[in-house]
Amino acid sequence: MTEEIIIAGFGGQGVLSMGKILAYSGIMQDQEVSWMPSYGPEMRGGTANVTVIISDERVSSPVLTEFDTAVILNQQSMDKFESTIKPGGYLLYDPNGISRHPERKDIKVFKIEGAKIAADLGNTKIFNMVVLGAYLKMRPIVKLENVILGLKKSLPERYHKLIPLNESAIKSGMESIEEVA
Amino acid sequence: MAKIKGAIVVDVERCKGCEVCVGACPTNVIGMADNVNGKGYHFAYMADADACIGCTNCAIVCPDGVITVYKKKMTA
Amino acid sequence: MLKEIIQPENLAYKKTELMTDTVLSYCPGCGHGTIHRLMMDVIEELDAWEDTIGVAPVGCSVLAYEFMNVDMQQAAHGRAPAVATGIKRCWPDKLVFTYQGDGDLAAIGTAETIHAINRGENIVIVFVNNGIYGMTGGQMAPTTLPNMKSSTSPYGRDVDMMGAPLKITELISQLPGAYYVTRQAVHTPAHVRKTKKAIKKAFQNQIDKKGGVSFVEVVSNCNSGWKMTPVQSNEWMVDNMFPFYPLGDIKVDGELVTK
Amino acid sequence: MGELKLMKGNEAVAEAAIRVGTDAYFGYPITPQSEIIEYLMAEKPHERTGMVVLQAESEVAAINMVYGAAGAGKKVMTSSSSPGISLKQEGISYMAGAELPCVLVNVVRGGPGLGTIQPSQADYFQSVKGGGHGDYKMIVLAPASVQEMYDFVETSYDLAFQYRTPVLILTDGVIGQMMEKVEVSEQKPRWTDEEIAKNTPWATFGKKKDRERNIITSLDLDSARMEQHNHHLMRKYEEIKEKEVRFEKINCEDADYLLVAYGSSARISQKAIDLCAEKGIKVGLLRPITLFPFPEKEINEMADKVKGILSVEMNAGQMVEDILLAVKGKVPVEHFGRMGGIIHSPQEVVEALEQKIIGG
Repeated sequence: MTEEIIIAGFGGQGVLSMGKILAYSGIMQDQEVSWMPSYGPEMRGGTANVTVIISDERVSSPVLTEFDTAVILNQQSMDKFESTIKPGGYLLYDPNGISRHPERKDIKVFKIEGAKIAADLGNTKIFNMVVLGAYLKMRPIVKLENVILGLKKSLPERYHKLIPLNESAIKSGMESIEEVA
Repeated sequence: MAKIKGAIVVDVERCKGCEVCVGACPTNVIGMADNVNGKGYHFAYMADADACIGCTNCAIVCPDGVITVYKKKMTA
Repeated sequence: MLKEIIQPENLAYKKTELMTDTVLSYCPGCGHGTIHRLMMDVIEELDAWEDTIGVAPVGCSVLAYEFMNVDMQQAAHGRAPAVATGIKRCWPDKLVFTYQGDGDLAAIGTAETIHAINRGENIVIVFVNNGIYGMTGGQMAPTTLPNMKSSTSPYGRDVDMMGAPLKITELISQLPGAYYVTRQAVHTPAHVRKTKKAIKKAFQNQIDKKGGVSFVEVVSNCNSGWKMTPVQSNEWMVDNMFPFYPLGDIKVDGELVTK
Repeated sequence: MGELKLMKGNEAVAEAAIRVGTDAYFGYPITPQSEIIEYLMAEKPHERTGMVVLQAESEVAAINMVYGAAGAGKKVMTSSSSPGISLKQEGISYMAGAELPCVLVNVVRGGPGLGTIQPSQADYFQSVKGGGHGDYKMIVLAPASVQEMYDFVETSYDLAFQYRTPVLILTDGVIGQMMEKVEVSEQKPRWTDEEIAKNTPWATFGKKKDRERNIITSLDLDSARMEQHNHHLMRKYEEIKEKEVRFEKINCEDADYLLVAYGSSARISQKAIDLCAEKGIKVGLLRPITLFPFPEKEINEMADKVKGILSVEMNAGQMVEDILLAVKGKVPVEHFGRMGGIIHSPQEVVEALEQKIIGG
């Protein structure tokens, strides 16, 4: 099994940390992983994206131009990455702020009202965990228990008290994902 | 009465003849030789040996450290 | 009679064994040799022979390691304070000194000088200021006096065009990391004795971990570069250099000296 | 098995530095490698092992601090990215001349000049052909994974002290910024004063009564002695070429074509050979791990077995010159690479192979 994922959105949406937690979850179930951000000036205020690869085998190129799955969280990223999904692949997006919805017919498209759910839960910072939950429902490549272990590894000790909150956000995401096409 | 008498030994071959020691000597002991050493320098020597009081002034201003100073209390 | 005086028991002065027997590469009458010897005298008196590491610069004293009989490292032009920082940070209980000229310390190495002092590295910097680049043949240095001739200011240093001489010692004395800053000379026996005291104080500060750089400037001649005899050059130094670079303590025990 | 962590390449270098017992790190921030000094500062290595970490006023000062500490017998390292490494070249040349061990890391970015902060492999020439002034080389290791970023720190120290030479870890923003699984080793103690005296009897840590003073210098005004010193250095580099070549071969046994690539380019090329296999084209990958010494013998041998060789580098064609020297005209050799911070995709590598070698 190899899953090549692009996660793309605005800086500040927690794109990079969502990718990191996913990668750590892969390590927790003894898989090979890579996490490759786009870096530089575009990280500040503009778009942020990260390529995460989880595989049973040694990961070759950490840099990819086509993906099994895209998680898209703003319009610029939709424009940039919709076309990079392999036929038969998956697209998950948050419709909040999206003016042009996905048009591809050869992929499976899901949506998650991540921003809205996070706001309803009273904490916009857990937006990315809601999206992660939706992703895990759509692509159950890592087990929830390993995601929680991954969270523990990637969060500094002083934030461990927030793990239950993150876990409930992930579960909300899992419950709220909708298949579009 | 006891009198301090001094003497200097110049490492002739290492002396560069800069003459800084000449002016540093309070009793005008030092002169520059008419001869030259192996490097072609007119080296310093005790022109007036009797006058030396062993004060070490010449040695401490010598940039090349070529002067060794001795001093003895003489009982005349 | 001389034979009677010249006996080992009557020895009054002999150069320290911490100076090697290698013939100094400096011009006749150059102050470098005297300053080298004073530093080695001090290290001997402090019984610090086994714990001292020196850093030699680029310039006339590039070969200082041939003459000073202690462990020594040669540094790239201007970088001695950085090299000394590397050594001292790794060996905080050893004595580390740099020996630098004005071209090295006050031109190409200004940044390293200022930042090592600003960090308060616990090292000794001995700075020999003769107002000229000696080794490369008498070019203008940052410390060259106004109207002073050099091979690159053949009509005299034009301050409007070439800038004023840099009083780096006064400048660095303003930094909190400078613990002891003094300016001395070695052209007369009395000045040699004072300079030795200053160098000894500088090393003692380092031994006592006073927390800061001890910086000893020695205004010296460059008779070849100035195109004078050694004796004339010392007189010229007194008449011309000292008015611009006055001798004396500038900062003692971390406090600026008020005159 | 050691503890598993998810780390960036830059963080792995820094953690490895602490764990292998580095005495001092001197650096100056520059993208894309500032995480190295940031990580070190955050980890308080002076509390963990007594390691010194100091942010210098410039790259020039940093490399000279390294020079000082290395001359004094300590395990010391620095890191930078391309423009900063250019500034450090004078100091590196001094260290090669004075035969001092140290570990350098260059997380390469695109140039020339200020260039870009995006990844590149355009510092190959600077790394393997000397870099600074004078006749010298340094050992160059090119990690292709975060694990190798970690492991090569210790390897570099071993080589640096064995041969008394600077060793460079040559990497780029892809490996520096990406996160992968890393197995970290147990903490090793720093050398004691006695071990330093034993391991580096040439170093300046204070002249003992029973030995001559130690002098660290690259200067010798006597040309005959200086030539002897150059001969001595050349013999050392010959020994390194004989004994220290490292490389990895992937799918080379029955390959018709060969890709040669190092570091991040090798990772991308590995994907490219998989894509070729799907198309029925048999392509192998030879990944030099040491760039100096270069695996010329192995590449020459591969040239007897394949129909053509493509050098894949993120530059205008630098390593390809060493491949051409190694192949000695036996088979066609071409270069493919993107520049200016653009990372080539596996698909582009496949297309280049088809156009320049297979169809060429």
